[in-house]
Amino acid sequence: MSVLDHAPVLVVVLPLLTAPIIALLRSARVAGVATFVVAALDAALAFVLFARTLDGSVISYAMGGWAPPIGIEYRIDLLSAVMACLTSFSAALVAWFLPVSIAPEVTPGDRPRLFAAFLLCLAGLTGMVVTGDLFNVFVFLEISSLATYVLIAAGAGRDRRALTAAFDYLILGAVGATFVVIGIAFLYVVTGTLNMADLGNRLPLAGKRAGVVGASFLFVGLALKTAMMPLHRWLPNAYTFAPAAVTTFLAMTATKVALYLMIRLAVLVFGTPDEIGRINFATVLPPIGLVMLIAGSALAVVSADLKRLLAFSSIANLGLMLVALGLGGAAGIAAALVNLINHAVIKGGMFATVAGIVHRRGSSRMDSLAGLSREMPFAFVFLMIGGMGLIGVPLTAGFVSKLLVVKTAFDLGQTMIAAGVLLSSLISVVYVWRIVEACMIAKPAKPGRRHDVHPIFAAPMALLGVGTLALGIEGGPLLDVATRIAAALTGGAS
Amino acid sequence: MKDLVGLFPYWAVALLMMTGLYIVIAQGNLVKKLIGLGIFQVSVFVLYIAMGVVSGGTPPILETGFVTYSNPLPSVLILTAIVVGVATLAVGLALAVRIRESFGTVEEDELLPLTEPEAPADAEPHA
Amino acid sequence: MSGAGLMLAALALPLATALLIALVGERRPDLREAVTLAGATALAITVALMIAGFDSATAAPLVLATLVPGFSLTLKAEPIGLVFAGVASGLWILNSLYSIGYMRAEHAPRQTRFYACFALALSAAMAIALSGNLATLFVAYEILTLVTYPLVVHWQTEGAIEGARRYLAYLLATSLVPFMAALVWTWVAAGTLDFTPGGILAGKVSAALMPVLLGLYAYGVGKAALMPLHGWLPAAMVAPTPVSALLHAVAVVKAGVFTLLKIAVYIFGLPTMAAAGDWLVWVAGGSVIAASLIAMTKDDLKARLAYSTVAQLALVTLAVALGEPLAIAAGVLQLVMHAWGKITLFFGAGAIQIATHKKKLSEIAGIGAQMPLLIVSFLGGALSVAGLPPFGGMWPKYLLLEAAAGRHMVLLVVCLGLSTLLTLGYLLPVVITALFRKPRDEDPHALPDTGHEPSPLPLLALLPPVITAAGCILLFLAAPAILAFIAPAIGLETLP
Amino acid sequence: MTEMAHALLGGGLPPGWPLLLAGLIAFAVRSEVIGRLAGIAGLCASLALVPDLAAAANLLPLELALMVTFHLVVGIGILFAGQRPDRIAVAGGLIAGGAALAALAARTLLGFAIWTEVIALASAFIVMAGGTPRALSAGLAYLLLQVTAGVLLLIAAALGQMDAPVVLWLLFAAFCLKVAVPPVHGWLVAAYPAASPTGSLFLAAFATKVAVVSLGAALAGAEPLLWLGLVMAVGAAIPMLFEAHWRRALSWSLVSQLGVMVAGIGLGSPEAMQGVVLLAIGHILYSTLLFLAAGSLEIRDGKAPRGLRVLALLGALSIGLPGLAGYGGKALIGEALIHHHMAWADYVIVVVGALVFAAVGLRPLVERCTPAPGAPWISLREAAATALLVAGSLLVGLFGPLIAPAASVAWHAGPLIVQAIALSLACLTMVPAVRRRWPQWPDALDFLALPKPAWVTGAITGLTVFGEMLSRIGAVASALTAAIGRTGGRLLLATARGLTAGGLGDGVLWALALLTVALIVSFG
Repeated sequence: MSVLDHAPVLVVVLPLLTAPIIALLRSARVAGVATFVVAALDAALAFVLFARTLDGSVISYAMGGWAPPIGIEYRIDLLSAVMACLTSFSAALVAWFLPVSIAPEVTPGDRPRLFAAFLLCLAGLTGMVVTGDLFNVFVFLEISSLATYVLIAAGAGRDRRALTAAFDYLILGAVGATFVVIGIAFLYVVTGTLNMADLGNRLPLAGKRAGVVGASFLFVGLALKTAMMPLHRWLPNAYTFAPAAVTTFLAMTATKVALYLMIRLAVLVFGTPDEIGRINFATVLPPIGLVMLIAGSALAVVSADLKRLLAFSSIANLGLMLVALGLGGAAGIAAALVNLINHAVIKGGMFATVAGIVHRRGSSRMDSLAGLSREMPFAFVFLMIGGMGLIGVPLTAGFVSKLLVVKTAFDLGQTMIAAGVLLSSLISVVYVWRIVEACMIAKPAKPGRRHDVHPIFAAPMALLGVGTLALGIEGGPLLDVATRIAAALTGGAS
Repeated sequence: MKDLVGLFPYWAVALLMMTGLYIVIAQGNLVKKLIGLGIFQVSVFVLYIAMGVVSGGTPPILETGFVTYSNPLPSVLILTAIVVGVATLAVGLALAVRIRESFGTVEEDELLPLTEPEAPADAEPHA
Repeated sequence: MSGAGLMLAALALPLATALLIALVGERRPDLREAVTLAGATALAITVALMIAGFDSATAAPLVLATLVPGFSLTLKAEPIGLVFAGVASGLWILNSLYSIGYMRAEHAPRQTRFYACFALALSAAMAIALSGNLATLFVAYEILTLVTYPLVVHWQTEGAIEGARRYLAYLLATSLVPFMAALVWTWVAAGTLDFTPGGILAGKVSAALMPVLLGLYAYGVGKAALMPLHGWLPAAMVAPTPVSALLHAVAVVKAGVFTLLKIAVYIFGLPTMAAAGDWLVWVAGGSVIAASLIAMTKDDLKARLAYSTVAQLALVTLAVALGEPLAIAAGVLQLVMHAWGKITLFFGAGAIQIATHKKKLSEIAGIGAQMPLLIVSFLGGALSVAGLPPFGGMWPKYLLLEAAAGRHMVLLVVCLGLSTLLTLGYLLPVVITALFRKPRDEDPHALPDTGHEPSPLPLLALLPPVITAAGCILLFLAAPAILAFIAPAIGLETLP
Repeated sequence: MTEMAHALLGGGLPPGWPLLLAGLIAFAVRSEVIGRLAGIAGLCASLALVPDLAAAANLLPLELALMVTFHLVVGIGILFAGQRPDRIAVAGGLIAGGAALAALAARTLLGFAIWTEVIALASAFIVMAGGTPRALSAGLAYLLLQVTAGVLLLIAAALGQMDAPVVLWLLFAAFCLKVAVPPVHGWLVAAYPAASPTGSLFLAAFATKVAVVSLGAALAGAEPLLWLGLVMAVGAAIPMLFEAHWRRALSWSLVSQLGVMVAGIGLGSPEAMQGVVLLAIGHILYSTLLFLAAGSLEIRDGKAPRGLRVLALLGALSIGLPGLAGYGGKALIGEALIHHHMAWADYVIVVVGALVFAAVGLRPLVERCTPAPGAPWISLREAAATALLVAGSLLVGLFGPLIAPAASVAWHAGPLIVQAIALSLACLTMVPAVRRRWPQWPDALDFLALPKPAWVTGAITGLTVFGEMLSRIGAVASALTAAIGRTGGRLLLATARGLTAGGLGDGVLWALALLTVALIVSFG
């Protein structure tokens, strides 16, 4: 029983316990370093989990020795491990430049508490991904949401609208979470168990009506959390007014984990395409996805702030993931997962670059970007790599994800969906080229001399930028992992 | 008729849920929205507890002399849910206070013009 | 140097040149220009070695990377690709020489970015030329669009930004939607994207849907500027002349028609293409005539040349649509001849602009006396593009005539004959106005002389057009050799 | 590629390559002198090549003679150009000469088509070098018509192997254009006088002669050509009579003599064919002489130098006098006509010959060539050129049978007597009484010179109307799509904003809405 055997629970407990300790520290510098160390350790643990589940085995960890279905069981399969890696690696990357990035917004006295909130958010997200118990998912969902509200509110130092953004997100998030709880209640009433795997077996035998009501509530709750249109109104304000570092972390994880839940429950709770009655993804998701792709991109084209533009672009890309999920089957889920990881890397890279730009120039409004290509060439290059990824230019991760969705659609004969995806992805050209023209073509009021990003931002930007290109050039390995996960989910669904 | 009586708790849940949501939707004052949210969450708690009742079962606290107990699991779950509810309320109220300080109001219709998303940032110094 | 080594060098050399140019930067312009020229010559030598050492048996594919299983970046030398690579690398040297003369005469800003993007564009062109499957070609095609954007928007004036925006909108819209749709459809239908002689689509797509797939390709490859999606070519005239030369002659449109040729020969296969291509024959034929007619109305020299390119490219699309080995041979020859002919015209138009600061046909009356050699080479280019002997441009039109005659398409024969006359109709007036018309004082259109006394024509701007005009004549004699080189690849048994 | 390669190289460089090279140099170099020097060098080199060319390409003696005549004309052109600088005309002449040689030696239709195109190009630029707006439109019309003919030839070459009637029709149409057969002869009458005097020398010699000889090779014996030729001979002679401008009259006479040659080709008998080539050579010689006379008159703005009369007289005599260039060929064709029992046609030809002699030879001599007292002598250049031409004329006249075996028939009594009568009658017209009633005015019967250059260039400018229409349609279409795009974009934006705007309450309301929809769908 070496320490690593406890990895499944440690990956959650570590940030959970260190958060209060860091909150009590007086020196902001020490707290910052500690946060990064904890996040890095957490990432290492997650990687251990990933290594262990890579061969397809599933780690089952009974909390406190109580065997499932009574006790809470942490079931970690490859999907959970990959998602845990995503959340913890993102946290580590962001924690690296968090102290420097939020310096202008948060007074040194408050910073330790902010770092604590950051770790709590990490703990909540990782917990949601790792736990096998449905109610436990709700608890971690609430933990991560509450921490996120605090993190967003921290942006008030630069723009007071962060407060209202946080408040809006709180109300909507709470309503969403409560819907999830109601959903869980109905599922529990019908099946008598909260363990997801167990629930998956019992649900088909259970009574139809309650299960259906539960699934509907759960779907709406998760829809709100994944900012599915029309329930997306909290995301643009939250991403825009939160501190840039927080936005980077949210963009890489928040909606992704909610989407993970949808994928996890897609087979267990929500109906398979041929089943009427329960929420049938094949008919519901593609239309909503395409609407998100088009509307999101359209709103991105007209937004005046770069962070707001990228926020709407996230909604658009989320639409693409939902379309992939809607295509259903192993191929659909695999495409959705590849999209999820690729988008996290691309958008993470871009928001990290924006964090660097905001740290240096104080604002991320489009008209303040003039002359960026000359004054901050390093930042401009990585902004471009991200932009090309959003358009889906070959040799970037964006192309691989779009290609997979279109090929899966063609494979399943859904040529209309493929055409819809291709057409609506054209709008992304427009808003990315707005960024290019804002940085490269617009004439700055007074041509400043060359003054690039603060060195601390260099590492995460470079890592994510190179990641965007690497995932674009050698997309094979990621697709292989995703296919294995999808096969496990759909094929071996107990 | 018996069903109607037997289902009384679920009627209560539905009633509470709808009033809570109505307050959140209709009320302009942020604090009142939070109260509405609170009511909405309480309705869920009642739903869980009502689910767990076993007719003739005593509340799930170990006591000598009782044999049948109500299902303890929903009650336990709701304990956590209550904690979560309180935490959300606390954060909500804290935010309401900070909004009051920064914007000088907590009425949503007064706040909307001030928080025009596309307008450039006019951050006030720290409250 | 094995075949694979050469291919890698062909790709890496321009990249390295671009990097070096960026490093040298604005501080030492002469060194930067030297780097460009060195890179260009090295690339030309590499391609020449590849052409010389080419043997279809030993040309093995070289896999660089696999984006997704089944969608790999593979390089493979084959005759048509090498011809395109030869044209692009050969003309790059001349274009670089010309650019140095032009950009310095115009005192252009941001020249480092200009030369670096130029080198990147060539690297993308090489990747297109040496692509082993449709996936690599698509990837390189996209990169070429993006890399040429900074060149088109070079002056960054309001007009340039607007023109570049249209340029990008057309090219990205056509490649991200129809071309990608067609690519994935082929990938799903045929199971592979590799270029295999004889094509991979035979029987894989129903006869009714084949023309639709061909339509997606014909309009997906936006760079072939098939009407009505040709709008980006005139819009790109906002770019400096060396970029127009790159666009029209060296890489961009050539990549477009080259893609159509490869799709016809290696994806559809000629019999399938002949069956599916009927509608495209008429569209391309119509677009040849329409573009020539519009070209006649354009007073601005470069706009006139832009529509001329649309017409000449439609000839290659016509050749592709016919789906005969002879027509494909004509298409490949037209690719080469038009490159050399059109680049001469653009060098000429640019030189006129440097020397006399005049862009309009109505303004250049009587400048021939000042620069006879330039106007003569412009004439050579014009006659080659028109397809008159003794210039190379004649062979593609002659072979197309033979292919059309073989298919008993009388209307097409008339259309081809008419196109030669129309081309003369819009190109000769330029030469005649320059050589013979006296600058009439009371010329209503003549703009008041802008006070620039005509500055002498720098040698660097005069030499390239003369060389390329001479090249047109040499190509007239070399045409049989080129055809012999590509004949086996396109299944051309008896040489015409 | 065998056919292409063969057409291209035909065993080594094409025959006239030194002239082509010289022409290119002359064209590109700004100074006159270097151009002419290059011309002379090219000429000598090309002449040196002629002997081994004869052996290699097994040419007929007649064709060889024609090639030598071409060289002679190039030499005369360069000599005369010294009089008044005309760089483009010299360069064009050299290229046209070289290409003419190559066209004659071409074995395949494709090769011939290629080189006739080059002649057409060079000649068009000679015409345009005239410099006047008339010259420009005539030159452009000339080029467009000749290129059309070239394209028809190319199509014929491309269809070559099918030998359908289509190919014959194509060849017929192409050659009609090239040989200025009515009704498509107007371009010649418009172009040749418009060129500079030196230019006219070259134009008269190369383009049409190569076309006629090749027409002979391609369509010998075609019956319609006979009648077409006769109509052409007579038709063209009429406006010539009334034309005051000497060079324009010469152009009409050129068309008329071409008519005679076409008639000869129509006969098709070997005798007639030799007559055609002999007449071609003879015609080149005497028309060059006459164009020379007209040219020297024009460059002195009508003031005749002393000695011009001798030149004009020699030119006039060599039109029809037996023993000089013009007579041999016409007599042969006449005899061939007689053997074709069309004796009346022979008389027609003789009469036309006489009319040409009178209108283009005698009348200008009498009326315009009398020098004013104290006028300067003609330059040494002109004298040398005349001497060369007369020598050539004598050679062809006297030793005709050497190069054309059948030419001996010209010395039989019949043709001689008829020719003598015709010439003497022609001299009678010079009697002042008759001459006064013989009106002449510039641009006489111009309406006969169809198609007018303005029509041809008009056709092109007419096409620009289509071009305007098309570009307007394009503009409207792109404006329309842009408008649709904008409104679509605005609509899309409005709906997207609708989904996102509104306060907090709307968010929760949407959530409830989605819930109810989900429930309905599940239970539906």
